[in-house]
Amino acid sequence: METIKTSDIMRIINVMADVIIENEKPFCDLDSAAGDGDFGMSVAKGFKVLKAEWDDLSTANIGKFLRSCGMIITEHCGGASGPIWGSAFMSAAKYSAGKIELNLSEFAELMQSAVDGIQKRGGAKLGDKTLLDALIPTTESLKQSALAGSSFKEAFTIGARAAVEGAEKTKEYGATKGRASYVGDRSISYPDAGAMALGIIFTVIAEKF
Amino acid sequence: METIKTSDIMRIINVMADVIIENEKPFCDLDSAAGDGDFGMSVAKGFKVLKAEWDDLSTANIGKFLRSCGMIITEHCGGASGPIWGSAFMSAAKYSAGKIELNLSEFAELMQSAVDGIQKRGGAKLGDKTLLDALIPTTESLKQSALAGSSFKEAFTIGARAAVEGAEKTKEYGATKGRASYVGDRSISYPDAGAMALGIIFTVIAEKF
Amino acid sequence: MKKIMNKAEDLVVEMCEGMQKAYPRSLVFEPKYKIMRRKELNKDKVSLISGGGSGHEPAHAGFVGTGMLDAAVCGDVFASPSTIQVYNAINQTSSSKGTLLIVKNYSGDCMNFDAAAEMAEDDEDVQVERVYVNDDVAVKDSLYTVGRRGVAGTVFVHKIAGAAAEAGSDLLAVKAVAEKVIANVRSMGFALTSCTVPAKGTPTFTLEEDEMEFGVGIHGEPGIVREKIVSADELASKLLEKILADLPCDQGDEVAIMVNGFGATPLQELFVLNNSVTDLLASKKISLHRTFVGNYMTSIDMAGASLTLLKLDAELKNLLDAPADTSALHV
Amino acid sequence: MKKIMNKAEDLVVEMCEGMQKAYPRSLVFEPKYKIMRRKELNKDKVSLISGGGSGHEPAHAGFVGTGMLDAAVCGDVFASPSTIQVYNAINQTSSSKGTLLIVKNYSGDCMNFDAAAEMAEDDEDVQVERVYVNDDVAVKDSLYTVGRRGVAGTVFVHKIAGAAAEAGSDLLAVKAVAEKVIANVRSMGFALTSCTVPAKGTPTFTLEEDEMEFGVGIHGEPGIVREKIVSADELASKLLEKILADLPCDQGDEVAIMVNGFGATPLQELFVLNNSVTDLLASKKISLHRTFVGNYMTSIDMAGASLTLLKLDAELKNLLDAPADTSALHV
Ligand SMILES: Nc1ncnc2c1ncn2[C@@H]1O[C@H](COP(=O)(O)OP(=O)(O)O)[C@@H](O)[C@H]1O
Ligand SMILES: Nc1ncnc2c1ncn2[C@@H]1O[C@H](COP(=O)(O)OP(=O)(O)O)[C@@H](O)[C@H]1O
Ligand SMILES: [Mg+2]
Ligand SMILES: [Mg+2]
Ligand SMILES: [Mg+2]
Ligand SMILES: [Mg+2]
Repeated sequence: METIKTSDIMRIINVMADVIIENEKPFCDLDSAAGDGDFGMSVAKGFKVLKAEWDDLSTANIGKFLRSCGMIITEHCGGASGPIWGSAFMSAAKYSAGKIELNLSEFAELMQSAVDGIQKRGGAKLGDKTLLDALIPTTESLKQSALAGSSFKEAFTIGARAAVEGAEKTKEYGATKGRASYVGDRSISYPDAGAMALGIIFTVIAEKF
Repeated sequence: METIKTSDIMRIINVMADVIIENEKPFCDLDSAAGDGDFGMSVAKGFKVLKAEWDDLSTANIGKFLRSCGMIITEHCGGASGPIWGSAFMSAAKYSAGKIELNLSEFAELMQSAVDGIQKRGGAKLGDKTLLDALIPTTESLKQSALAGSSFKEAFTIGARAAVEGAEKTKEYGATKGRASYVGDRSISYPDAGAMALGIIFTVIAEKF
Repeated sequence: MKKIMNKAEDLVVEMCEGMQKAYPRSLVFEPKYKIMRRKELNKDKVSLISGGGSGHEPAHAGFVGTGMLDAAVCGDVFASPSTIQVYNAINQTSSSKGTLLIVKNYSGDCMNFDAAAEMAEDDEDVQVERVYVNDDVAVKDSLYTVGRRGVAGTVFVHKIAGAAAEAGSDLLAVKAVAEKVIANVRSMGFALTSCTVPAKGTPTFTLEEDEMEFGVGIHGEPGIVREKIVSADELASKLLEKILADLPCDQGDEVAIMVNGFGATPLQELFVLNNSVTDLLASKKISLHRTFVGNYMTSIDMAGASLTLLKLDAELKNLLDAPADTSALHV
Repeated sequence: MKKIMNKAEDLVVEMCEGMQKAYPRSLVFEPKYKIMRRKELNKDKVSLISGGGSGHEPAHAGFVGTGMLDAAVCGDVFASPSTIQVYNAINQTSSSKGTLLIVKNYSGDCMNFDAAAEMAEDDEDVQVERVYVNDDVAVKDSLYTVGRRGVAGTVFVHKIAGAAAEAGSDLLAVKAVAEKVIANVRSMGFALTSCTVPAKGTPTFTLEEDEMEFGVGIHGEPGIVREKIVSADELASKLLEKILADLPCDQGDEVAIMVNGFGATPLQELFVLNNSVTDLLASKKISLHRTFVGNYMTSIDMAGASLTLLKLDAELKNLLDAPADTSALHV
């Protein structure tokens, strides 16, 4: 059965970091419509530190690697993004503690634990107009792909599409979580910045995998 | 010999007030180029009060009338304009104390005393880029007209032209008095607001006389 | 973007250093975790920590000092400080009486301050309580939302909880009086211009020459409605109406108010607004105990202002009037 | 024009009323002559009066209080108060020790304060002295000009003369120490935007997005040169260079500084500028005794700032450190 190794996870996170850093400004713009315009900066900040300290990250196993990423993200991502992305990584790290490879089904469970971590910290659910509206559909799609016996490449491509669709749908929701909630119905017709960002990140990860 | 009476002086001051009030904004604009943009407002403020209290002004004689104008102007014109215009009126009032008519030569002397009052208060001289650069030429022109035996109407027309020419010339001076002095040579090519205003005021007075 | 700055990424640290250097007798700044704290800490009083994104100066570092905060944790512009920053602030100012975190109700701040409190409580001997300020009546407060935002009313929480802590109250008593302030304080704001986040370099939104945003927060979020600009008197009555609808005041009730500028609005205009507000309160026979006019909780370089009203009882009045000696507020 | 106001012609009075209503315990405002004065006057100390055009808030009314001014006379926006206004302020605050007028060196202010002093001295029993503050090094000081303008350095004159008066010095001693401050204080400012005079409604000048005016005053006058915007560090060094060229300071000299905002520049940027200035002074081994950062002498809603440097000796240091309790400055 196809599995991915610690080094594959490292490559994925590396692509993720690059996409986030390249898109710092566009991600800020996404947050300007109904948020406070700093989303791109907040996430990029942590991922820049991650890249800078890349060589010092633990590579002993997937769990240790994700945990060392999570510590940096928690410390250096600003705003809501620090605890959200930090808890996602820390929670995924817990799931993958000691593991050096994952099959697709396990990878989907790792994503599910990231979702759980975010929900435990921030209390949002599907439809609250947060990045969960992209992350949960991707996770569900990965689980389906695992059941269908797809390859990682196929699963990532379909999973990214689910994120993009989920993000698009946030345009229709009045926000309840995060700053977009403060403008009430005026946030309708603007998508959620975090969800849109995940759509873009997952798409590039799938392309480069 | 042609003379003007208290009522003529009152008509002249009334026209002066109307011109100043009508030109509040343009006079401010003149002061914006190298000054602080408030000249129109400063003078208009006093002359609006003058108009409002017109019926209460003393009309016993020219001196008393000008003195009651001077008191209002000193109190209500803002900025430099209060003491400048106020001292002009108070000084002219002193010259005309008890008088109920003036011939052209006496009128020119009254203007001279206004010049003296302004110079005593503010210390400026011809060429300092102030309203004196319009007022002094007018006063000199009135003295010449008196010697030449001109009518008031003729004298006012030529006197107004002298004010306009004097004001135009202030474009060439770097300012030394007033706020224009703070921008140094950058005030060159802009005329002095007070001098330009006197040119306009005297022109209308001459037309309506 | 026209700002007095060097590089955007250095702005927060340079600003904090510049502040500490202005008040070297009373403040210490710790750049690694961007913590501004009192030079002399009293280990036998409840420690008060607040903070949040930067861009609200003088909040919160300007309220560090006798009778108010012990430390302020500074995030990046409009971004909550991280969990690790807050955790370090708790450790650096720990006291025998415990620590109260005064958090403005934003998901980012709540998540970071919560996580930091959990981390600190996992260590031994540290007792950490939290209050969440949510005074902004522009935002609907319901079960289905994250609730109202915390804005300028937070300064009243700093002041009153700070006075209680200074007076020797224990942690639960300080928390209780902070919650009493929160229950009795409401704010409403409007913007005449957008702010410009330094790292972004362009305004977050744009308004026509005759437009204002009514119901804005302090992070450049658009408000609840875009309207034509109205006079100071009308502004005062719109603001007060919104506040009193949520926090009814009767004749004879005593209040304190804060007319707070958002950064680019001069004191001249704030005093004009205060004149209108004060006259309105007098006409409603609401008794005005104390007034604050100035820039307390800003939104970078936004033109606009907010009105905060705090309903007082004898306890709150005493604590509001108690001495405070900070760089931005002096009683 | 985007301003919180009612009618432009009512602005100054509404602003002053709004200020007095914020500080009813310490201030009295007399609307006929627009005089803001202390509620409790001490008839046995030298009376200090300042004032000038409005639009510089908190100057000057914000400095009325213990240890600083007894009265501030408020002109219209950017226009000197009238002779009659100043004359009435002298009468309303007359003391057995006489009165010192602190005048910013502008022809309008000088003429009106001079004429008022002459009027008051024509009455019996009133002794009135005047000092003219001229700290702005942007302007050339020569026999052929009206001399330098008075700008933010005026606040140091208020503070130090105020402390001397409060300590019981006689009129000539208070005047002498005020003149010592004037001899040792210099300022330099720059604008990032023009201000808008309320009655006019449009900006006095316009700047491109990458331009600043260097050497501006506090009345929206254009500066001495229009330049490209530079970093905070470069601004600090340009300002300081201009000041030190006129007021040389050696290693070990002690100074106080004021980083003053012009109205629309937020505290955030002023602290960044202060950081740059403070580092520069340290590198020159000039010793910094006390720092003031904030909006003290504004130019309505102009974005920009000025730097003021005051060279100190033991006497000035003591008086600068003496207590002051006013709405805008607290020591
Ligand atoms: N409670 C939450 N749970 C999950 N995601 C959230 C939550 N609140 C906000 N977010 C996500 O965070 C993004 C905003 O991040 P950021 O701009 O860094 O935070 P802030 O709101 O503090 O400025 C939103 O677009 C949203 O996707
Ligand atoms: N010392 C002076 N003597 C005569 N006129 C003067 C003097 N100083 C200024 N002025 C005149 O006053 C005008 C400016 O008036 P105003 O704008 O009211 O005063 P301010 O300079 O206080 O804003 C100038 O244009 C000039 O003509
Ligand atoms: Mg954001
Ligand atoms: Mg002028
Ligand atoms: Mg944010
Ligand atoms: Mg003026």
